[in-house]
Amino acid sequence: MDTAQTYFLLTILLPLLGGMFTYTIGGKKGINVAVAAMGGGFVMSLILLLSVIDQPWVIRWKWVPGIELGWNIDTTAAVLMSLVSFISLLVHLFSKHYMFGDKAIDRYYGKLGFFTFSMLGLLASDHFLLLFIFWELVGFSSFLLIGFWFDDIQKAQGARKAFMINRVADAGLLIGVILLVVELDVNFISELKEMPFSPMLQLAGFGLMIGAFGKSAQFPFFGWLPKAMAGPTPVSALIHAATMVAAGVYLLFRTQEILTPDVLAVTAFVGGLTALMAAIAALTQFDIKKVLAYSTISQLGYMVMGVGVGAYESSLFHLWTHAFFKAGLFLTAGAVIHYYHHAHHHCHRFDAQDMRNMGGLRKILPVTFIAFLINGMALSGLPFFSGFLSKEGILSGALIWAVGHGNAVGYLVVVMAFVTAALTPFYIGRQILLVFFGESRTVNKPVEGMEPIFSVKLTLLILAVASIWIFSALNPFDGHGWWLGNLLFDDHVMPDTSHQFLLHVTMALSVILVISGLALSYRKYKPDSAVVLRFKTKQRPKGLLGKLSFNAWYIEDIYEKISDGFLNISKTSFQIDKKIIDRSIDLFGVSTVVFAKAMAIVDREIVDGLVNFAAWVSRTIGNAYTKVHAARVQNQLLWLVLFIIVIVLWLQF
Amino acid sequence: MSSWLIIGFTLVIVVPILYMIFTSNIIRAAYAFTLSLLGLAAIYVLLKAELMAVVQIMIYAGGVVVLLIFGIMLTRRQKGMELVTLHRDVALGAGFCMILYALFVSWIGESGLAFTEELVELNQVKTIGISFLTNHILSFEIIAFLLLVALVGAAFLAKKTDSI
Amino acid sequence: MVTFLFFLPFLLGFVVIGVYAERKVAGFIQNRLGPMEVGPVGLLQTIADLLKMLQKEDLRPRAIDQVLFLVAPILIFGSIFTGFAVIPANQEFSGSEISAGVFFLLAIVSLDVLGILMAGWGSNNKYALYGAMRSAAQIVSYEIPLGLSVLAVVMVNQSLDLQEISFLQGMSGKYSSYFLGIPALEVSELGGFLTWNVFTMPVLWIVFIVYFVASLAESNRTPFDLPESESELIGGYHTEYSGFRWGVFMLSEYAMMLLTAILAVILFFGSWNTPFPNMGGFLLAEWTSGPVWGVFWLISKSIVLVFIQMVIRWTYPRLRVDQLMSLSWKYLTPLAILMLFVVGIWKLWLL
Amino acid sequence: MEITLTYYLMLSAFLLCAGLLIVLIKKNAVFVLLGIELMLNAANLNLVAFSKFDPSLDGQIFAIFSVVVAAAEAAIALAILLNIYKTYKSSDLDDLDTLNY
Repeated sequence: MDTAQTYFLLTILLPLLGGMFTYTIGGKKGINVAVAAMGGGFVMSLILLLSVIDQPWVIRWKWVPGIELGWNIDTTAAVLMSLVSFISLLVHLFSKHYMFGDKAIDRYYGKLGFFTFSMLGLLASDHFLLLFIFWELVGFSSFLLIGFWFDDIQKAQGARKAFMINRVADAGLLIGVILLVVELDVNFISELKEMPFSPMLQLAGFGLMIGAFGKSAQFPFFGWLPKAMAGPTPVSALIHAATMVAAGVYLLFRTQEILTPDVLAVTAFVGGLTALMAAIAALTQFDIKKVLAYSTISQLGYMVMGVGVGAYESSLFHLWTHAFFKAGLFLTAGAVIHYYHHAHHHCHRFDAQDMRNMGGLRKILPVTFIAFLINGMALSGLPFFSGFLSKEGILSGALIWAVGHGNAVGYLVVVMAFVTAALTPFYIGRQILLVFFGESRTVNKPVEGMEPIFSVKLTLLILAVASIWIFSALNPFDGHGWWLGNLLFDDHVMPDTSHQFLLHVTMALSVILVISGLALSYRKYKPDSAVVLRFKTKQRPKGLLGKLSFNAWYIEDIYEKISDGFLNISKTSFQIDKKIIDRSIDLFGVSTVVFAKAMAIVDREIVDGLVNFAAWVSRTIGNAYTKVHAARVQNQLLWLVLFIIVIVLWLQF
Repeated sequence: MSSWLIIGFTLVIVVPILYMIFTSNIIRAAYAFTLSLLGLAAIYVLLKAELMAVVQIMIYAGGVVVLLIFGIMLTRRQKGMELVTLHRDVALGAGFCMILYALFVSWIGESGLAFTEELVELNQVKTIGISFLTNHILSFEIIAFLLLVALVGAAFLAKKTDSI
Repeated sequence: MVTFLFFLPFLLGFVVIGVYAERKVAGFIQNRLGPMEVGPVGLLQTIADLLKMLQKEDLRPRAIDQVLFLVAPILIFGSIFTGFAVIPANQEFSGSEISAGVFFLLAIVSLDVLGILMAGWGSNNKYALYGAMRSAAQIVSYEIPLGLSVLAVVMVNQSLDLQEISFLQGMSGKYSSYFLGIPALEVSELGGFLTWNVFTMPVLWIVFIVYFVASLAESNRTPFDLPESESELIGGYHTEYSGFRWGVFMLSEYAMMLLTAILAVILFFGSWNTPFPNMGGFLLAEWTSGPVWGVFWLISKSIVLVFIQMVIRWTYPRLRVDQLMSLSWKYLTPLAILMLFVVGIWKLWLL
Repeated sequence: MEITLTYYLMLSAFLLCAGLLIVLIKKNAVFVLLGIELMLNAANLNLVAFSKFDPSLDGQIFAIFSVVVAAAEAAIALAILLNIYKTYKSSDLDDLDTLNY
């Protein structure tokens, strides 16, 4: 085993082993083991990153005769692996506080380790089959995590739904993988190259796209992500921020060389559409985590769109920045929820995630507030924050793409992207205002000293600081200035200078949109405004658009209808089967039996009769003959003696 | 003296056999058979075949007849019914056997096998024992094996289960 | 004829004394006195019982098979008594001179099975038949270890003639005898107990135990008396007999005891030879040998064995039928075969 | 009266014929077995009688063998008989006619 394999195995196995150890041993010490192992895994991933900068590592091994599987760790994979390890480490740390006192905390850490292992394996796998295996492992371990509180039946059902929707999309991935491996003989991701167009390739591309959509919660499949909020909040941070949902984007990014233009176009369009729809849905949510969930979907839409329009390096950049600020947002939301849980621990029916109950947390949780604010600004795309940089790249890429193609769909995508860019600051501003400003709408006497302990604060602050522009690029206005970009994408990062004008237009437009969005949200949701006051009565949004947004375009109801439809179809076909097909078969059977009865009579009376007659004849003859040589031993002996005498006499005389 | 003894023991043989032929009581027939066997043993003694006589008593009278009586008792023990057997084809059988006996007698008369000289005394047990283990060792072993196989087979056949 | 004249009266006397002795032994073992009323210390008790028995009515149930019923006791006693014909009483008188003597004895004694079956069948009584069947099965089974153990002795002495076996255990044998089978310890001149079979061939002690157990079973004594177990079969094959005929059965039982004891003495304990060896100037062996001494030694040694039989009868409980059969077939027979083998090897290689 | 070999041969022939007669005319299987034993004894008598005039005593040896075989035969025959009795509830040879039909 050479160094590469050792580093790699340590990186992916340490989290798993730590988690398993915790699960086996249990107790507080075990948790420390899991966290320590995760830390070790993170360090190992950094070492791995440093060692693959010059030369990617490709590890192949024979699986069954004729099939080779393999790992491929290039800089992209290594960067993302260290990102995942980092976020996971932070989540481990945060959970120590957040999950404190849960009776199944050892199981929680076991699942966390398992999930981290699956995700790292997914990032590192080179062969499509291996990728699929880890893809499924990720889905399964996320199911375990989401359904962590499985004794609450609602949460268990949420986990099941999330898992099932994933499975539906995974069918697309499976089709794509099988087509690639079997029909096109494309086995290894690291060996992908441009291929001539063929219908099979197109089909495979669509398959991969559907799989990616499922994992990244794109348009038809995005219903599962809000459902996944049933899990513990740190899990939401882990799943939504950096890891599982990024898998789809990562897949598209990796396979974009073989994706056909049609697939890319559909990808771009669906990405834009998802971004817009999810942003609209996020506008009216009251659940603090649901807002973030829809925002995640919206941001993922951006990334998918970025891949679709060819700005994949910006997509990856956005994936990177989004990982930090979204994880930060979720963890701060977790801190808020934690606070409300403890403030209202005497009241069981209280919904600790409902923003209508919140307000005024700015003074009670100052650190949390600052972290949330910075991360929120990054999300909304304000300059000097990381989000601005990466989103800038995607928007400009979309504009360049639309201009380059010049068709209506392209411009539609651009419009959707920009509208989303305006909606994002609106809903995040609304959230900040509702949660942190004004006065508390339920708790009259603020509970002091609820600021989280140091390790949690550290976690939040690390994530917040990482969202400042300086940690992503030196120039706060250069969307392509990611200092990891040169490392990852060689030199073709800079777009053509001919599009310099478009870049400036994009930048100006987005800054205007962001600021106006923020202003609008302040105007509408500023403390003591009419809308905010109405929340005390817990109203729901009215009007068509409001309902559409609050129910997330009724996408889940559509799922329900579809499944009901399938049920009805199957019931109907069951009835048809039973009433018509079975009847006719029964009829055929009965007629056969009747015919057979008739034949039996013929057989018995005529055919058997002949045989019986023959038997009777021979028996009669036999009976007659039996009298002669009766079957009695002594009679036969008598005959024997007689013949002995006769023979003796004959010899004698 | 010796001749009269022989004739006396001949009667001990013949009379029970005649009784066996005419009786229908199996148990009594078996005991009559035993008596004739003892008579035969006596004849053997008079023929200077002491070992043969003892073997006759030991195996026939002590073994085979006990087995036969056991067989009779086992087959008829349930009911208190009379232990009788019927005769069949008496005339035919008797006729044939008489003819056969007549033929035998006529042959024996014709054959002239009438040795009278007698051998010197010798230790019969020793002679026979040495013969068993020298000239007739193969037959001896085979007969021993046959006996073993027959007894095992008989035990297997007669055991209670019906799985034959 | 001499057998008839000597053993028949002796046997009758022995039975009278034996029954009395048995009662006294039972009393001794059960810590009581036994018969005390008739005569001094109850010496005449058996005589009185005998007189009573002889006066009894000769009962014959109607449903019996007359011939078999009447012949059975005679056959039993006859066969056992015939066994005495080959017993040598002393140096002078060697019984019937049959070269296959011990073999003949075993053969003729095995005929009493027929008598027992006859009695059981002839009585036409369920219990009698069960007793007879059990007894026959038992006797036939135990004949095998008995015969094998006798065969071991026959191998040691290389003769079937009881008189020759007797001579070989004294000072006047054909061959030299060695104490414990070791050639260095020649004791042919010393005589006495040193030349007995059990001492010249110590393995025969085990053979003797096999023989003794089998002989107990042969004579239907406790602990092998289940053919006539009173509590289960109300007397077994002699249920229907009474009076003198019953007395004959009793006589046969005691005769069988005595016969097996005498045979044991002849085969293992030096027959009519004296137990005292010549010791230097004290020629004890020669002083205590002679025709009269021979009869005395034979009878006295036999009576010691009979006494042991009685003690065993009053000490051990009765065996079950399956235990009885498994004792014979699973333990005694294999042990006897093994001993036969050991004795053969000893005889071939050591002597 | 001189007893010669002829006498024994006649006796033996009688035994044989008597055994044959019993085999032929008795219905009970045990009886038939008795008859067979009788016939075997006839043969033994012949052998022993002849061996009286033979120093090697082979006749006696053969007779002993035949006695042993007779014992084995009786054991087997009785076992078969018991089985037949168990199956047919009869030891009458004429009842054993299953193969007749």
